[in-house]
Amino acid sequence: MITKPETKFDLEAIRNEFPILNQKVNGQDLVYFDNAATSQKPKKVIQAIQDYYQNINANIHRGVHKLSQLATDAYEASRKTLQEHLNARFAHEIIFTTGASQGVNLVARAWGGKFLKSGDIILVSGMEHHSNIVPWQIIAQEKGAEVLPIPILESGELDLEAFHELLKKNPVLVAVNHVSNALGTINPVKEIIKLSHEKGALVLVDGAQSLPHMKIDVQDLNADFYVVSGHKAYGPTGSGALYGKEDLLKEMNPYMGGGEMISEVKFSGSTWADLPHKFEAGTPHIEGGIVLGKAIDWMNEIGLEEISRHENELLIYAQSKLNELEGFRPIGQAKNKASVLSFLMEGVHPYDLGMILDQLGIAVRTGHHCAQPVMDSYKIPGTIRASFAVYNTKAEIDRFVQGVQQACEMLR
Amino acid sequence: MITKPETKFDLEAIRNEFPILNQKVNGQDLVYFDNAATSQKPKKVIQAIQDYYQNINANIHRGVHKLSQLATDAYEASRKTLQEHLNARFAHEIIFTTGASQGVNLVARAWGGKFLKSGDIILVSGMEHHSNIVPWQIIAQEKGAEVLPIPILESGELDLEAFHELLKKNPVLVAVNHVSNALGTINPVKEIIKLSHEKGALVLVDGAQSLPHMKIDVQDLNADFYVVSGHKAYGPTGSGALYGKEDLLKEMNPYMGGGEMISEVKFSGSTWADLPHKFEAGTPHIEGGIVLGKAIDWMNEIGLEEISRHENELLIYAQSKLNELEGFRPIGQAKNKASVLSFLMEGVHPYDLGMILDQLGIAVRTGHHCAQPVMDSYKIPGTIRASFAVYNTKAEIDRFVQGVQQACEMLR
Amino acid sequence: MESIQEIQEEIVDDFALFEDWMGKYNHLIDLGKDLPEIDDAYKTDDHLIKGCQSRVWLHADMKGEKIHFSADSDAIITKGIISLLIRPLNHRSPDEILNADMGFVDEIGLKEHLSPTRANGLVSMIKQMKTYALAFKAKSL
Amino acid sequence: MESIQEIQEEIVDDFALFEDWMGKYNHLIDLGKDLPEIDDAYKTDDHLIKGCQSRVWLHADMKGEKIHFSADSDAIITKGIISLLIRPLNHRSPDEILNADMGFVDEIGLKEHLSPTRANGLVSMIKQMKTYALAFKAKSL
Ligand SMILES: Cc1ncc(COP(=O)(O)O)c(C=O)c1O
Ligand SMILES: Cc1ncc(COP(=O)(O)O)c(C=O)c1O
Repeated sequence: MITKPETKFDLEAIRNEFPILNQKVNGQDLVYFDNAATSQKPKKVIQAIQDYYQNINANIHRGVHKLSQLATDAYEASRKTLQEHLNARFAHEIIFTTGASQGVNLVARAWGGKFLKSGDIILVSGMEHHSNIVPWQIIAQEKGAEVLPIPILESGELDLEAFHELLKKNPVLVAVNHVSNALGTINPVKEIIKLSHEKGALVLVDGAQSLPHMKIDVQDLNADFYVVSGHKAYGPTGSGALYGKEDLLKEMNPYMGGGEMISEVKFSGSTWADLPHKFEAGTPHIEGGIVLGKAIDWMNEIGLEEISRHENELLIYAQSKLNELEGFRPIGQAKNKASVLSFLMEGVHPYDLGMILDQLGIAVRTGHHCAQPVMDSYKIPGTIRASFAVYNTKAEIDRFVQGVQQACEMLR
Repeated sequence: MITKPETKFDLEAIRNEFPILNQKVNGQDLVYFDNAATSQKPKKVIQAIQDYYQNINANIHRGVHKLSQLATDAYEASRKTLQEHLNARFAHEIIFTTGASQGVNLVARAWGGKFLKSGDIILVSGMEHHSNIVPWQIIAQEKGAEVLPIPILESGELDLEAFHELLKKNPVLVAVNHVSNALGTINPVKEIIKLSHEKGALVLVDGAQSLPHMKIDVQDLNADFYVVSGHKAYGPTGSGALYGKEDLLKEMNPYMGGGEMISEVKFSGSTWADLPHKFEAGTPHIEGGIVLGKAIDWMNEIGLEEISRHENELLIYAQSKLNELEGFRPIGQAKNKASVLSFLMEGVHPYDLGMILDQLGIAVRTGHHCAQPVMDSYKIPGTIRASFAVYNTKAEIDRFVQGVQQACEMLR
Repeated sequence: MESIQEIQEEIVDDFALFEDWMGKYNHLIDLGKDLPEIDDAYKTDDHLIKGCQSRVWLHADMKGEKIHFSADSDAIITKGIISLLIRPLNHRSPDEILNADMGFVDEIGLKEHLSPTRANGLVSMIKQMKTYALAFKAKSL
Repeated sequence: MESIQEIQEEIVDDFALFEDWMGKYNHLIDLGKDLPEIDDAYKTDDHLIKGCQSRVWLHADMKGEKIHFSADSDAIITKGIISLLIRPLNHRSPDEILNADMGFVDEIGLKEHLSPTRANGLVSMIKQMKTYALAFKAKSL
C-alpha cells in the first residue's frame, strides 16, 4: 500500500494551470462549463506534448535507435499508468484507442464480428451516448442480431426492474455507461455486471464520463470491457483506451490491419501479433498515448476524491441556485450523480439560451448531447447542459445563474 | 493562378526550426535518418499545438459557444487546406483519419463491406506496406474474395507486364502505393489508374510516403481513393486523411458508429449524416486535424519542388558515397525514386549495423519496414534504411557513411 | 420595390443603431416574434432544414414570377435570423435570389451565426432558399 | 562451480574494463563469435524467439538435474548478448534459473537492449529461458 501524500485542495493554484481560462470571450471572462464535451488541459499536459516533440519524437516499437526506444518506453510506461489507474491485471489488457467511440467500435467489430450470431440479443441502456448505440446497431444488422434498449425512469435512472425482465431473454452482451453525459446519472454498473454475468452476458462499460470524475477499478467491477476517452480527462484529443479481459481480447478478431499488429505477412495469409499490439494497427497517436498518462498522473496528484468532492459541491450549489429561478426544470435527478447538470427553462428554447450565454462569455452545451433516445424518452428536443470540472468555481456558477436569468428575461 | 512568392532555400534556417535536431544521442550529435518512419516537427507545428490548447480547445461541430466555433472553424479550414493541397474537388471529399492505416481500413471496411462479393479479385502491389495488404486480406476473407499480388522486378519497380496480365482477371480494386517506404520507388500511379479504370477497377493509392515529398493532384491522377498520413509529413501523430471521390464515399457504408456521424439515432434504426461527417465518428483528434493543415502550410512555404530537389540531391550524394564502400548492395534501384535508401552491407546483419550506428548517434531503421513481402521477394530478412527529410544535410551523410564503414570494420 | 441590396443595407443600418450585443439580440428576438406564422401544413419533416440545432421549417411558393417564402422555428433567435434572410429575398425572381450576396449578415456583427458548423443553420438556410430558387427556375425553363 | 551471481559479477567486471561503447561492443562481438554453434537440427521455426529483429534460436536440454542451453542468431551482437545470458544460466537447475535476477545486463551499460520494445529480443530471450526452466520443472514434479 502506498500512503497518499497530504494534498491540500488549492483551487486558485489549479486554475493557474489552465492558461485558456484567463481568456475573454465576447469581451467577458470565459466561464467554461462544457467539460462533458471536452475538458481543458493543464500546463503539465501541454508541456508534455511539447517535450515529446522536442526531445523524443520517433516511431515506436520497431526502431533500434535511441529516440525510438525513448518514445517506445514512454508509450509503454503510459500503458502501465493506465493499467494501474484502472486496476487492470495486465498492461496488455490496455489497448490505446482514439477515444471512447473507437473503443466501442473495436469491441463491436472484433468481438461481435467473430461471436455474434443471428438472433442474438444485445441490451443497450436507454441513456447511452450514440457511440455506445450505433456500433451495436451496425454489427447487429450485419449479423442478424437484435439491439434492445433498457428503459430509463423519469428520475433519469435505469429501470432495473425492466432490466431484470430483459435479462430473461438471455442477451449475449450488455452495453451501459458508467456516467451518463446527458443526465449525469452514475449507474450501478457493479450490480448490472453481476446480474448480467449470472445470465452469461458480457458487459461493456462506457467510461467516457467517469474517468475524469471518479476512481475506476475494472477488477472490482468485474467489467469485461471498459472504454475511456482521454480528451475528456485533461488529456490530448485523439487519445483514449479500451480495457478488456485478457482471455476475451485474445479470442477476438483483429480490428484494423496494418503495421504493428501482425506477426507475419504473406500474400498466402497473415498472422497476428500478441496483445496489445494485435489491436494497435498503424502508427498510433504516440503523443496522445504518452501524454494521456501524464493527464492521469495530474489527476492523481490532485486526488480523485478531492476532484469529485469539489465537483459535487459545485453541482449542489448550482442546482440550488437554479432552483430559485422561475420555470427551472432539471432533467435527470438520479440520487447518484456526477457533475453534469441538464435542464430546461420553461418557455425558452435551449438553443436561444445557449446563444445568449455565449454572448455573456459562458460556454454550455445545448441540444441532444449525442443521446437522442434520452431526449425522446423525455419527449424534449434537447436540454441545456452545464458540466463542471475541477477548475470551476462557485463564482462562475453565480455568473452562470445570473446569465440564465438575464437570458430568460430577454427571451420570454 | 497564384504566383508563388520567391523562396530561397535556406537549409540552416530550416534546421533551426527543428529543436529536436540539436540533441546529443549517446554523446554524439543526432543524425536523424528515420524520416520514412516519422518526420520531426518544425516549431511552427509544435507552437500550433500549444496555441490550440491554450486558446481555442473545445469539442467541435455541435457547440454554440465561441470556443467550439473557433475550434470548428479551424478544423474545417484545415480540411480546406488539405482539399487544396491534394486538389480534391470538394472539401467533403477529405475525411480526417488517424493515419494512412486507418484510411485503408476505412475503405476496405466501408467500401469492401458493402460491395465486395465472393470471387472478387483485389490486386495489391508486391511492394505494399502491411497497412495496404492486411486490411484487404481481412475483408477479402470475410467476403470470400481474393487478394493477388502484383509482382515486383529486381529493380524494385512494379512488373507492369504482369500487371497487364492480372488486369485480365477483372479485379474490382487495385491497391498500390505512390512511393514505397521499403524501396523508395515512385510508382507510375497515373498510368496504373488509367489501365485499371479501363478494366473497371477502382484504385486506392497509399500516399503515406508521397505527401512529405511531392506535389499530389488526385484529380490529375484520377485516383478513386488516396490516403495520407500526417506524422510522416511534419504533422502531429495520429493525424491523416483519406481522399475519396464524392460519389464513391456517398455510396459507402459508414465506418465507425458514434457521435457526429449520424443524422438521427433511434433504437428502431439510425440514419447517417452527410459527408464528411458520416466517416468521422466520435470526437476526432481535433488538435491533429487542425495542425496537420499547419504542417502542410509549412511545407508549401518552403515549396514542394525545393523540398524534393534538396532531398534528391541528398539521395544521389548518399548513394554515390556508399557505392565506394566494399560490399554495398542497394535494394531498390528504380529509375524514379524518393529519398529512401534501402541497402545491405555484405556479411553484416542490418540489426548489428543499426545498433552500431545508434551508438554513433545516427538513427536509421533496420528490418522489414512493415513490408515483409518485399523482403521475401528479394529473399532477404530486411535492410538498413536511411530516409531523408528536408532538414538533412550532406555533412550528416558524410558522418553516416563513415559510420557504416566503421561499423562494418567492427562487425566483419 | 427596393432592391435586395437596399433592404440589406437598411437592415445593416438598423442594427448599427445598437451599441452592444444586447441591443442586437433584443432586436433579433423582436424580429423573431414578428415573423409571420407559417401555415401548419408546412411544419412537416419535408420542410425541415438539416443541420440546425433548433428546428427550422422553410416553405417556398411561386406566385407569378416571384417566390414567396414562409418559415418558422422553435427557437426565437433562429426565427429572428430567418426573418433577416426572408426580408430581402421575399417576392423576388429565382435569378435575383440565386445571385444575391448574403454577406450582410457578417456586417451586422452576427458572424457567429455564419460559421459553417452544424450547430448553426444559417448557411443551410441560405442554401435551402437558393435551392428552392433553382428548382423553380428549372421548372420554368 | 561459481554461482549465477558470481558469474554475473565477473561479466560486469569484464565490461567495466572498457571505457567507451566501442570497447564494450567489440567485446560483445567477440563473445558472439565465440558462442558455441547450435545443432542445426534446432535452427527451426519452433526454436525461434518471437519479438527479436534478428532471428534467435534457443534450445534447452535437461542433462540430469541441470538445463543445458544452446542458441544462435543471424546477428552477431545478438549472439553476444545470448552468450551473456547463457554463461550464468547454463547447467543450472530449473529453480536456479527461475530465481535468477538478470538485472546485471543493465549494470553492463547495455540498457538499450533491455527496453521492452519488440525490436529488442533480450526480454523475450530471458523469458524464453525461464519458460524452458518452468517446463522442465513441471515435468519433473
Ligand atoms: C507506404 C506506407 N503505407 C502506410 C503506412 C502506414 O501509415 P501510418 O502508420 O501512418 O498509418 C506507412 C508508414 O509506415 C507507409 O510507409
Ligand atoms: C458517455 C459518452 N460516451 C462516449 C462518448 C464518445 O467519446 P469520444 O468522443 O471521445 O469518442 C462520449 C463523448 O461525447 C460520452 O459522453
